[in-house]
Amino acid sequence: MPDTLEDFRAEIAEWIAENLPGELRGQPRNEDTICWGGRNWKFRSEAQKDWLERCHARGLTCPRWPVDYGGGGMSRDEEKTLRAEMARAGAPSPLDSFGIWMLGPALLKFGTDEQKAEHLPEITAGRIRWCQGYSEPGAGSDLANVQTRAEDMGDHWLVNGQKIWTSYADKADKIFALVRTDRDAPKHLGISFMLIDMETPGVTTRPIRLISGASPFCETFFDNVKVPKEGAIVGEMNRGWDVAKYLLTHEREMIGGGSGGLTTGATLSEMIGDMDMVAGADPVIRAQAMELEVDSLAFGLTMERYKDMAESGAGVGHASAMLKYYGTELNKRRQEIIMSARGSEALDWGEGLAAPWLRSKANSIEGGTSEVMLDIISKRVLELPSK
Amino acid sequence: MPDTLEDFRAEIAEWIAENLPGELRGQPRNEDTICWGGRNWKFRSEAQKDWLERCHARGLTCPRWPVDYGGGGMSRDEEKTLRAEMARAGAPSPLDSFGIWMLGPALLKFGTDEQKAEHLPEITAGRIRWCQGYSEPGAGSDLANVQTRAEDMGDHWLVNGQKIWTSYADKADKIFALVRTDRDAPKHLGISFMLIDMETPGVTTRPIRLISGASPFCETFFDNVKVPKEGAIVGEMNRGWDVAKYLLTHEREMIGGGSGGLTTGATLSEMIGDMDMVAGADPVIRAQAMELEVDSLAFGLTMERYKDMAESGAGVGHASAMLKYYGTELNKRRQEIIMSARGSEALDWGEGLAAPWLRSKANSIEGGTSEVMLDIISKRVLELPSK
Amino acid sequence: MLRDAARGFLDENAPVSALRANRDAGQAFDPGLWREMAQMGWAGVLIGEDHGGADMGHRAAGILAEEMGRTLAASPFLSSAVIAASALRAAGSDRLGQIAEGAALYALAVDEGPKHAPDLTAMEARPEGNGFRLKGRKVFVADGASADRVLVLACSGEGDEGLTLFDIDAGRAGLSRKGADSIDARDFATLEFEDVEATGEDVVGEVGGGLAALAPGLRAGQAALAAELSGLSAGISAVTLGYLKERKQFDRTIGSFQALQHRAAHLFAEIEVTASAVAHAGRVLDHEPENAQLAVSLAKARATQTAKLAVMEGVQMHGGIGMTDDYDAGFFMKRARVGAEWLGDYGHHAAIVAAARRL
Amino acid sequence: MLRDAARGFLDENAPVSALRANRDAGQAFDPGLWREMAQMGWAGVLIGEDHGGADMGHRAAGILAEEMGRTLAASPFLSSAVIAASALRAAGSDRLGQIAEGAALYALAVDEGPKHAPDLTAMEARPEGNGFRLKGRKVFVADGASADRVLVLACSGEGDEGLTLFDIDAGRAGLSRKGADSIDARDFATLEFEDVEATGEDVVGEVGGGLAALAPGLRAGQAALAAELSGLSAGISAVTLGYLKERKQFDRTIGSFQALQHRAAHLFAEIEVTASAVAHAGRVLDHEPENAQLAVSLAKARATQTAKLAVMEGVQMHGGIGMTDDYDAGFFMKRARVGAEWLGDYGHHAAIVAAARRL
Repeated sequence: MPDTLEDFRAEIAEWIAENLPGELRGQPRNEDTICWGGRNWKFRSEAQKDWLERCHARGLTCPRWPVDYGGGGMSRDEEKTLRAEMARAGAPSPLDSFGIWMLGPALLKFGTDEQKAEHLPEITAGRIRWCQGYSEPGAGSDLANVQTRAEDMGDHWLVNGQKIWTSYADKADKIFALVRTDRDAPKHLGISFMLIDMETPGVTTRPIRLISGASPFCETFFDNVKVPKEGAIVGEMNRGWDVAKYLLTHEREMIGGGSGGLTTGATLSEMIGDMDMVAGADPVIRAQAMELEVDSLAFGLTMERYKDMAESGAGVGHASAMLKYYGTELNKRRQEIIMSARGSEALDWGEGLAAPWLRSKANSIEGGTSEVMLDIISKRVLELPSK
Repeated sequence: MPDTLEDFRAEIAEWIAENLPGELRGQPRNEDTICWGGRNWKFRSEAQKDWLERCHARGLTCPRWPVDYGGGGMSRDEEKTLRAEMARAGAPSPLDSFGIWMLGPALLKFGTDEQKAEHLPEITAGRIRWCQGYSEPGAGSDLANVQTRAEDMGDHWLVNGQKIWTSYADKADKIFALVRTDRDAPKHLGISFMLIDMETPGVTTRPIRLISGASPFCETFFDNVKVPKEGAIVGEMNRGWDVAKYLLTHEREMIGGGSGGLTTGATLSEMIGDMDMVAGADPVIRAQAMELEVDSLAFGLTMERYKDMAESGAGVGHASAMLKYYGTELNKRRQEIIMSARGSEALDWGEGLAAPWLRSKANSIEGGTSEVMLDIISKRVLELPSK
Repeated sequence: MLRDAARGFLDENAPVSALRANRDAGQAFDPGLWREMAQMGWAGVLIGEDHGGADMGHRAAGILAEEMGRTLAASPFLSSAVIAASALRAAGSDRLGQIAEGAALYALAVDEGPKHAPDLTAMEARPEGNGFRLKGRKVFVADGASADRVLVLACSGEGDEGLTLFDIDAGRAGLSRKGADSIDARDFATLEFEDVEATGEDVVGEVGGGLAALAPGLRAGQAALAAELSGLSAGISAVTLGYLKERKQFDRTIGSFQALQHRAAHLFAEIEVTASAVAHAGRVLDHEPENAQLAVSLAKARATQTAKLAVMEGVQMHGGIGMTDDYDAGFFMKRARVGAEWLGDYGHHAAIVAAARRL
Repeated sequence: MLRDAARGFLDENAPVSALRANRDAGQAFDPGLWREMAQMGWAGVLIGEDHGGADMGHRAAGILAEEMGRTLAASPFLSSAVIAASALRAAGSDRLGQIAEGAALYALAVDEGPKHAPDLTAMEARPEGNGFRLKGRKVFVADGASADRVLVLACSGEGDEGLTLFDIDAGRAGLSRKGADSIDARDFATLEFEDVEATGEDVVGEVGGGLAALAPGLRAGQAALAAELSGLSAGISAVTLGYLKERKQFDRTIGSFQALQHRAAHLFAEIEVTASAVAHAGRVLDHEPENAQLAVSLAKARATQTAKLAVMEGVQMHGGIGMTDDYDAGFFMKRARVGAEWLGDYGHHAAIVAAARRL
């Protein structure tokens, strides 16, 4: 371990300079360049493959995970430094996955040593791609309303039911899912957090078409799926809700902050083009764009402020629901204004403006609706009474 | 009675031409010109007195009330024609009063013959000025939360308690008030609609100063007030809530529609002045003013449409809550925009802009808050469930 | 009565699922449906009886458009039966009979940029011999790819008075049309004019009087489009209210959550206020057409905003299901956006209102 | 720590009731309170130690202003300790010591019309002999009636470069002051200059460099005013939340109504987002003052809007009681409106942000 953060920074900068393939430097982050990994992953290029392998060997795919599982064993400050240097070098993320974002943290907190040893190295190496199975048709924001059930058949669980909004389920190797293991218990009890291989007979997926077009979302069906009991459940039996709640926070930060999201990085001005040209002297669009810009800049500062608070250990707690709420509503406004400013040309699918506009409408639904976020703020942060 | 509406129109136009004192013609409607009547009323001019007496003699102070009580005995269409002719001639209302707007309708629907004979002629002649005592400190929107109590003392009621928001209580001769006559009954029962003379010992008033300055509102205190039982209660004992509910509709229409309100009649453009001068090239104020103007014009058309619907007998029912909600919120927006457009000059009390701006904030509170209106719409009009 | 009849017909013959079927089949509208509409007199709603029309007036046309908006019924109604019929009627054209029959399909080619701005028309109408040569590009032409004839505004001289409106055959040499991949799955096309010939007979109204000739058609179209958007708002709102009353979450009907109730109530208010402006625009067009622009622009501005609110609340209140293509909410959202831009957006019409009110 | 100390002091010595007492007594602020503030180093918060200041910087000044906003504490802090101190410090004035002591009270006389527009200054500074004669009117001068000295911007030549900033004694011959009947019960005055004499020694910065000389003061004032409005929003919001938790209606605590909860939660979000912009503006002023205008305007724009929402929700959620003068909500509402206009309104600052972002 280097003695000081500055030594670490120098060391990592040098490592990046030596190991980052030139063609990856500064490439835009989008569906065509992201590396998701997994059994069936086809690398976009040799460079992508090399970069993943080198980063994995150096512990950079999961910098703060223990070294034993292929992580980097870094401190919070070291990870921050690493990210800053990666950004400075224009280096792409070597690996993205729900395993890194969601399952890993859950296993590190709730998993047995055997579970950690089995799954974490596969995640850090990008060998297994996970997807998440929480939502069910008819449940909506009420995630605890789990109808997919797992019956105890002695040596295995027999799983039947359906999940919805499982991103990339058609491309994933395994799924971590909430299933009901006790049908008589109260709603939030009786749920377990279960790991299931997507290749198990009886598991099928169907992509969901959104109003904005094709999407990574799927429906996932479980039809008499036999799951071996050994290591199937993470955390306590029937206490899967605790695990899920812990992870929801992660998901929220991801969507609200856009850290895992795909953004073009274009400014509003770039998206609108010459305001005088497109909107003429229209004070309505102009005023909306001005207001949006003011709010967006201030929201960006708020993201930073909250990140600093979180990193300084001050803790932001439930107030992070505010970031999810405000950030997603802001993006909806942004997309509306772009559509409005670009007028009729934006109404052709081919212009590429309509799909992100329509897709943005889901921002305030997925990962906890705006209504749920406002409930959380009013009850947990403002401590308004329920009666 | 004239044979046709056109005969009636000609007749009434001629009557107005002959009887309306010239100096009253076209005078603005404001606190200095309104005729409220009452025991202590001081007429602003001989003309005001003459006009009231002539109109009363002709049944025009309460055109649709029975002739026996000093009303005009007119049909709905005749009244409409009368109002049109009065407006055409620039004639002021001969008499305004809560007796006409509120108590009269209540007595006509719920009163005994004795009560009608005692009170209605005094109202139509402008000899008694009434005020309304519903709200109590701490009750707010929950009007049924009546704490003022009337104890049965055999030949009289003993009234103790306090009312708030009693407009012009310091100038009124009598009050119609909600009092609790059964303390053991459920909240909405056990309330009676009581008539009390303000000169009774124990009744005192105190004007309320608003954030916008002096106001006609008062607090009214009842301290061991003895009210003779004879004719004191309108409608059934302990069913005063029915009477109050009936009257609330009247009040709402008055405030939402502004028919009884004092309006300058100035357009937004007149209030703002030259937009280029005051707001310069500011697209924000300009856009807000444009949006307000669009919404105001459309709301005006909606008022007309609802009035037509009501007059055609189609009935608007609870949807009238929408008029109260939308109209008052619109006025708040209007006042905000005027203040904003007029900039620092509007911040001096002397300019006369700040008081109506601040006063407008009460519009969405008095006569049923916007929140109560939205509740009514969602439950009664949209029939959204309560569970 | 007209409304009830229209609603009954459209619920049965043109529900949202019909639009979906059109889209999936790649067709902008169903010609069979349009024939039936024409038989009911809808194609001739604004055409005099002397030309075989039903002559029911603009308020009636608005009621039909509102009902079409409610189910998102796709048809050439606005382009042909409203816009073209109104412009050609004012000009005394002899093609009204064909429109009333539903036989002639028209498109209005006016926009050249991303925003509606007829007075900035740059397309050339170069005088040549006894006629003109049209050269330039028109975009966002509703029903442009499927129309038989096109009303096109072009520059035949200098300044405002240099604009002329032509009524030409869509098959004329030099005119090429390219359908857009429109988000609302209807027919919006780009038209390229490469020295297209036009004669004096093709002129609608006077040479140099194009804006005046266009005005009756534009106003009528804007009012009917406002009505369509008003109906669309009522349509998605009804769907949403139905969902609020059925759907259960956290062991409660979601319509019982007060925060949603207040938003639904607010939306109701906006829809009611817009409906007044729409009805008023139709009546003013019927009784005082020359003074109708304020009323029409008021209606279009209001309807645009209300539809936007209605579809956004509709999707959000439906939650995830509202985002899926299997569900209807998206169709309302897309149509609302197209309707917002077509024939002038919110700012365009609000500016007309503001100017009329000296703001 | 600074925040806690300030809050403790202000809660005890300058609650809203103190502002009410000032108003009822017809005084704009309490000189005794200001002396105590000065003794704590607040008057010298932006003045170097060499002049007896505490030199704590703009973020610290913002924290003090936020806390003052929370209780609506009335004092000459912004005019003297922030605006004048910043402008005079940049110009190397020798009057800083008096400001740091709290002895010299300053006012900034810049506006001439209903909107803040320093670059449109028309007031005359006519060269005469070795000096100038000032002639014209300044309006909306904060602390203008009570100040000892006035910073005044006037036109000494042609164009933007013709503006000069003067620092003159408020008692100078020809200068008359008339206090406004301001809705927030503070000192806003109209100043009439009738050929007031000014010498070269009165010039702050360079002749013709008035806008540059004023800039540090304006930016600092705008940032601190934004902080005050941010604190005001938090203040009225805290009062409102307390009411929501106490008040019962329809047999329920009104804070349990979901519609109010969601609005309170939304307000919380707006307040948090504004607080970020305010903190950022203070930090940028401390570290990169020459590049601070975007950050400052962002803070002022946000704070203006948030305060407006906070006071409107505050009054509405309190219901009738919130409308009475006996209650504090009205004081917050009036101060928010005055703060919205002072030193540039929302549109003024949003336009600066938009221009910086090429919108």
